[in-house]
Amino acid sequence: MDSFFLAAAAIIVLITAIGLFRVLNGPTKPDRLMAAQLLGSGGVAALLLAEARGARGAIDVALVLALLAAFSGIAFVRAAVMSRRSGDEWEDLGDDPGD
Amino acid sequence: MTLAIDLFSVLCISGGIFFFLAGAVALLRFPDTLTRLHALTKADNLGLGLVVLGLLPQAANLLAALKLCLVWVVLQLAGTTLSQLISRVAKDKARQG
Amino acid sequence: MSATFVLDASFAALTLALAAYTILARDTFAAVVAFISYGLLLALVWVRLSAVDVALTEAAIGSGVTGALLIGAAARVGDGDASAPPGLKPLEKLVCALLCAAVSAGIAVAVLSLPAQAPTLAPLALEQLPATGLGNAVTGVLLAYRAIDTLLEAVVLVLALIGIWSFARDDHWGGRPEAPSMPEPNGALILLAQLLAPLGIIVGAHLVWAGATEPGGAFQGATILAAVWILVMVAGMIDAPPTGRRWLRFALVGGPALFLVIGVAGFVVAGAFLAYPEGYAKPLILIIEVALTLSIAIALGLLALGAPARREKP
Amino acid sequence: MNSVTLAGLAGAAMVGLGLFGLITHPHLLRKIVSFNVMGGGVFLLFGAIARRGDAAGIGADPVPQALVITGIVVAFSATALAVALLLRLDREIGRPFFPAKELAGPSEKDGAT
Repeated sequence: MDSFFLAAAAIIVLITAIGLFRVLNGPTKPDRLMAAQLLGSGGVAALLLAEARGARGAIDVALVLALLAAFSGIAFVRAAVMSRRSGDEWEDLGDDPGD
Repeated sequence: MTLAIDLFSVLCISGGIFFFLAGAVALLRFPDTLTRLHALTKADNLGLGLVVLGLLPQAANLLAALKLCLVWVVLQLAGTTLSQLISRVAKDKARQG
Repeated sequence: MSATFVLDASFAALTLALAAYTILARDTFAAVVAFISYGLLLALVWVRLSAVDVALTEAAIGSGVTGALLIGAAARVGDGDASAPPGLKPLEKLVCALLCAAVSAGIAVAVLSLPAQAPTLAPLALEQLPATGLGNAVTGVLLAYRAIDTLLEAVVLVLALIGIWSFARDDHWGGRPEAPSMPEPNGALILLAQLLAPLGIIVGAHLVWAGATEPGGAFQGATILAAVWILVMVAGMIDAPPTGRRWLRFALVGGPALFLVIGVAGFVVAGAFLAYPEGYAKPLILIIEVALTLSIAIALGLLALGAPARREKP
Repeated sequence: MNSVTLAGLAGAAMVGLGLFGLITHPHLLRKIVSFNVMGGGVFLLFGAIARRGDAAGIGADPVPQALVITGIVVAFSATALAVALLLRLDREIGRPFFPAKELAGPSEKDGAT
């Protein structure tokens, strides 16, 4: 049973790797944004399987990874949205003319 | 009894691997961003869901089982929101040309 | 070749491939996304190395918050293709590559020739652990044996923050950092923030509390709290705080200050700096951890927000 | 060859990769990212050494683990400071590269805004 878990984890790592490099190569930013989501679920699944009988606290790491994958994903999206309009409004952010 | 539980785990996890594989194939084959996003979210949530389901009977105690479910819920929530946000970015991008 | 080795080898290979992608990618945005993925995978490698505490820190700080910081900067500065200075010639690049490969090879030789009988401080760390009342040896090292390192580490965060603030324009000093929210509010994102915020607070508190006996601790818990704070700001539910507020500055230095006070009190009651009186080690460590967690969470959040960029409204 | 040696070797390769990126990329953000990759490699070397020092029932020597945790936090502080410097430089000279002569006098960008 243990080696089944380990083998399943290795297979998921490889599948995730294939998807990850596809996503990283773009061509558009939204494609690249999917990386966080893909690796969030694939990496967490691999971790849970690899440590099904292993280190205590591994589930905590999975939980932190899940939370932070959500956080990074949103940071990606915000960065993608902001970069379209980059170039303007850096110097004068928030300087109301009425001041 | 243990055999039945192990069999359940093996079946669920194999199913999970199948959905991860389907998601990866879709990422490689589908023509545009929105269809790829669609495939990714479906495959990932089902894949991770089945893996978690398969691991539940193997959990050491109730707290560990709860945390396993929580991991899935967090990723499910995040995945839903993120795909919505990403598709909006993709749509805006397409509109701008 | 066991299943374990195959798994570890595939983790290591993928991590290395992502590191290479990070360095070699043409697009800056893609490089930063690859770096964050690299950090996530590195956390998995740490779990495989039985260092769960480090895995938590890497997942939370090394990948999560660092990633958010870098991707924000990547969006701001862009590729800068048009203005790029002339790069290195291919021959110069080759020489660099060879020299770097030599550095790697040298370290690899050192790794391969490590003594068969590895030196370890683990028995020593465990021997005194019952006296501290802790069950996690890493927390023991961080907050009992080498507490001064941890104190200075908390101070480094505050110093870095002062450094960042000092890059602000004079009239922005004490004002709010640039707005961290999305350009337009989004219902789904607000819902996500509303659901994840309480959950994140519970997980963060759990990590701090569990850190005494299980993997976890103040820095990991604080990072989750900081991430939740930033998420709520990105959703547009609250604005970045004005950096001149007195409560903010007290909260920032409160944790390290309490740590220092307890450390100095150690001279009086236990005869040495940062010595805990017998029987009180665990409660004192927990008090320090809780105070540190709040200060670190605020410091990490403000570090990610950057220098003040808006004038404080009266 | 076992898993621990493999992690050490991967760490060694990451140090080289990061160093290469640090030297060859003119883009300053890429330099910061490369430096972090290099740091990850150094931490991984520590991890391999900690894992070798497993004893008395714990999987890895706690002292290098604590060092790495401290290291990750300090690396984040340094990265945040470097990014703030980069953003300020970008605002001054309008591009994310080392300035050649621009800082000698007021830049064109400042005059424009």
